Amino acid sequence: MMKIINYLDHIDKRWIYLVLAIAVIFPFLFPIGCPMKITPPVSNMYNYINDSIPEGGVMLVSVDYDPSTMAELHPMGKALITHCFSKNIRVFLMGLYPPGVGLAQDMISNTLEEWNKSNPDNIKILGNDISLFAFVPGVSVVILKMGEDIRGTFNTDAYGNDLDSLPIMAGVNTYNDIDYMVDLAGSSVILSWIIYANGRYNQKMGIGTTAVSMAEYYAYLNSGQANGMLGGLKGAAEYEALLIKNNVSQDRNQASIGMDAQSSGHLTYIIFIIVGNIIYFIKRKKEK
Amino acid sequence: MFLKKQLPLLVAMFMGTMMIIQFFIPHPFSKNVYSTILDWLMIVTAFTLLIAVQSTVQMHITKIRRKVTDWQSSVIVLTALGITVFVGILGGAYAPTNILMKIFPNVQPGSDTPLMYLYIYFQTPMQATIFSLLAFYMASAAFRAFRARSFDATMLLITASIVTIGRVPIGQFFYANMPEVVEWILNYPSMAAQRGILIGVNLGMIATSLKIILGIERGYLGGGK
Amino acid sequence: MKKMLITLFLFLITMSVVFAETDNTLIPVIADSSDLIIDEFNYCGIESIEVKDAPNDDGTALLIRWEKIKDVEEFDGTYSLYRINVETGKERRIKELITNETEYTDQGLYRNIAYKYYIVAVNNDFQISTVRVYTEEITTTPNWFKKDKIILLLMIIVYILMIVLLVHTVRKGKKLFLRRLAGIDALDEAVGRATEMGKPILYIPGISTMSDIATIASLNILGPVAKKVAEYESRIIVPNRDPIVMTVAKEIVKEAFTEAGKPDAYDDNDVFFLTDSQFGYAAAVNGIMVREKPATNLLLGMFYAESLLLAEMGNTIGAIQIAGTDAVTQLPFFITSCDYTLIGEELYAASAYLSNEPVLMGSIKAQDYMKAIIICFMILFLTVFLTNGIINLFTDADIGFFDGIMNVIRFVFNT
Amino acid sequence: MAISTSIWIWIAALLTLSIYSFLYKDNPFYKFSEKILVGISIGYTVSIYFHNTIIAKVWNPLVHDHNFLVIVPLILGLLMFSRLFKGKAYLSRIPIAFVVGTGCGMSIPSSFENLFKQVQGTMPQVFTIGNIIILIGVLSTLIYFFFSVEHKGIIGKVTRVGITFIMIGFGAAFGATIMARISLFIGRIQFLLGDWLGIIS
Repeated sequence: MMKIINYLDHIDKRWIYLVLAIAVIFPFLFPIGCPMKITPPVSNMYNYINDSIPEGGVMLVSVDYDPSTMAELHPMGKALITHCFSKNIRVFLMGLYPPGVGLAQDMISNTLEEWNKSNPDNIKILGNDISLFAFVPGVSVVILKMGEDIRGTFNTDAYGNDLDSLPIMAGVNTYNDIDYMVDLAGSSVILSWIIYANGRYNQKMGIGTTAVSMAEYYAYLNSGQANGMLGGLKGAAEYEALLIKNNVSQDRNQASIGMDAQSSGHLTYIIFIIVGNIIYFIKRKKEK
Repeated sequence: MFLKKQLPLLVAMFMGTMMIIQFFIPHPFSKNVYSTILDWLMIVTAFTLLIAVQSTVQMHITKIRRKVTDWQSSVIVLTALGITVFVGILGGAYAPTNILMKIFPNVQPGSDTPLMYLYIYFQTPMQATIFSLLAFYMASAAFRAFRARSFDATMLLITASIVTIGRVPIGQFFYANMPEVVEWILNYPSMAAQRGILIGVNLGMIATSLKIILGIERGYLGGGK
Repeated sequence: MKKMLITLFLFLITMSVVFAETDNTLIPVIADSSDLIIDEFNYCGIESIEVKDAPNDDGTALLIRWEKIKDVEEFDGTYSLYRINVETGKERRIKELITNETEYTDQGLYRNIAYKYYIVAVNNDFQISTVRVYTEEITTTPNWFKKDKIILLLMIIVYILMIVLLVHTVRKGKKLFLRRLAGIDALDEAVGRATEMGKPILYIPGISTMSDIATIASLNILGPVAKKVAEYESRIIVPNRDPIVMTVAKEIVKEAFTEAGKPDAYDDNDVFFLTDSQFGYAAAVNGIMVREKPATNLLLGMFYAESLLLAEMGNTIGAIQIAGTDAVTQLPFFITSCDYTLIGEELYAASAYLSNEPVLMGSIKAQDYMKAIIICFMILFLTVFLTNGIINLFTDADIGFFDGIMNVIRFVFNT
Repeated sequence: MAISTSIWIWIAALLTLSIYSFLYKDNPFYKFSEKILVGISIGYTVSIYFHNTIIAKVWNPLVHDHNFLVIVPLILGLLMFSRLFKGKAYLSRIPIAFVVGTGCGMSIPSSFENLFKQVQGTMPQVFTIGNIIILIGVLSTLIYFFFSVEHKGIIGKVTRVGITFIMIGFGAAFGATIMARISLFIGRIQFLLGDWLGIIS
């Protein structure tokens, strides 16, 4: 008995790595398809976009993450855009940091291609239904400036076209003309959006964040400064599930597919913690 | 001496006070001032960021010059940097530049720039992978370091286990209402603690900002005290 | 000092109560009563409509209010609100499907242009009544002060005064009370144990730069720790990720050894620069831990994702670990893998306690007083809330007095 | 789906694998890719700033629109480069003071507003168990971080409650972090098995 415990206590890290890798890869090859409950922060955001933004309304998505957290946040952006396309809501994307703008561009080309392939009767065009603002440095300064004058902040879209020449810009000048905004980020930049866009300009907003920061932002949901939140890959998966349930998209998407692997990964972690603690307590008892 | 010490402090004090006062004046005059300042800030910020790059480059050049251990890796950094900047400035950021379209006639105004290829196929996968290493590090820490060594740590680990299991679909196999339990924890006790911490952090942030405007806090100017 | 704060506090409450009743300078326009024809299609259920300048804005908004006639048979249609630009004569519907609302703020208007509004009934077949109820002409006025933000301004002034006064007090040499944190005792004990065992102490000042308050706080703690180490003639190892932090750390440790009267015991090679790569740094520090087998690890400062790598290795080699950071996301890892953790602001407090640095001390105390104000209001609210709630549970009595108190407290924090 | 034929996907996949090789042990492949990453990410930022700020915000307004007000921030910005000259480096403090001072001034009222909203959000309208828990939790957490009294007697008891709330809060954050880390790994697996090898769809 003590031998096993000693062995486990000094086990090479790489065996632990291997166990985790197998636990996460396995469900991809043999999917289980766990059922999923939708949590209120996600359904609140879905319902708001679904019911409270009129047709032809305007939604702003700020892509403020970099590749390191893209696994969690990219699927959210795609789900949100698909939802807006189906409701004929105009979508603006932007990024407060250079990496975000690059990822937003990737997101646009992906969603446009997918949407136009599966909905040939409702073709979406860059510049008419979706657009990406040019990158402007300044972070909170940009957020504040948009409350005064969106055209003057960006001048052009990311592709170099004058904003005034784009059909999608019709009637869009300040936050007053934007029905809803969602910030996708894994950093405290969400706070800047809440403090400046919501606080100073009363912009109605939602949060899409990594699971790490999720617990922190419940305080803002409770105080009403944001009305919905997608937390981590699970949040994205729930949003995708809502889209499928309401026939907006047909097949399971990126985030939903990952949920089985997520489940088995979590289980592995819990087992590690429990076994680790058992070893710790047995050893401590022995020492006494 | 004035240029070195007083002037920067005066600039910070003047601008800071002005922006606070501006907040309370809704008049169009104050809005115009505000708008202009925001424009200026965007430009100055860009320069401050460029200078941050300069210090990194400087560091690598020094390393190569002094031939310190591992100086070869600095050569790799600078080469990669040089190629990216060359491609980026000539080829355009998000839309291809005219020069690029002249050299390669098949590049259309809407096509992706070479910089974007570097970004999507080099930087993105590597950065994403480096951070995914954390999944492994944390697994080994879970096995070897996260211990219920005190009452506090035990509370922490129990809550963590409930949230970990309850946030994924598998939690419902253990207990059907698991997602609701997790949602309750996040909405009430956890939220309360987060808010308490947040109020403290916010007070600290405001205090720091005020100290900078008052000229008491000078660390940001560099060079320590 | 205390008196002054109390006076300020009372002033604040008085001001908030005074401003609780905002003034209403209205331009009332009551519809001509002869307009109120009520029949099937020409319905008008509006008693009066008035327009006034929206308060606290830059002069681009107007506030329109209307009142319905009471005691009139239910009208099941809706109302529409129109705006007339008096100069061009152009009309525009700005709000439709009005049922129960009684006011609307019309935003995005031009200054120096006169506007006029009317409201009209629309029945369920979308037929518009012929009876319109007009307001007078009005132009917008920009305001010079946001009256609704007065409490905010007062709070900022109070906070500024607190910081200035407290920093000044400490500078004059007065000692302010700060409770001795359990973490400081733990720190003493850990340093003592390492010397007993004759093993070195590993001090990691975080991986951030000097612009982080956590780094500065950590360096403030490094001084006293290094002094204690010098007194016991023990060894302290400080690996760095930032070259500037390293320079400062060298200075501090050297000075501490001199102060302790052991300048010769100081080894310049023990405070050094490792690498600027995040995980590279973690790997290198882990290497040091394996080689040097320190008895005590002090991880104080700003940490990111590498925190768990460091704490895990420290655990494996069986060192006593004391951590402290204000990075909320890293705190859980430290709490479960270290023997003692300074949580968030505790790090600053410990640093102020040990160094008695005026700026740090003054600001901690100012934050404490501000917190005290919030805590007082919250305790008051909680008491009233509980009393009111319990009374309501057992009786039907509706006590307006309690509601009043709660509303005043809420109003103080209104924005 | 079959194995990818795009050279770009292959590059991305090989770089991914070379970084994972670090898990086995530190090796030249990992070091090489890490350094390339540093170089490219700085280069990317520089290029974007060049096109979107220097050209779009300074060059174009000055040369095409003749907006000479831009000169003020331009001079301030150029002062940053005084750092390259040893004796004049202090000049760069002026633009820094400008940026930091203005930023602080803008953030103070807004941060206070945010603070007030959080405090007000803690003062509920409805009498429910959840709302009481929130009130007590926030209050006891705040008292825990109050340093001007000793944690003795009643205050000591309240801070015990406070630290328990804090531990629950951290526990939740801890659980959420586990979730995030796994998600990042899943993202890479989806890329390797899906986009590259084509084993999963």
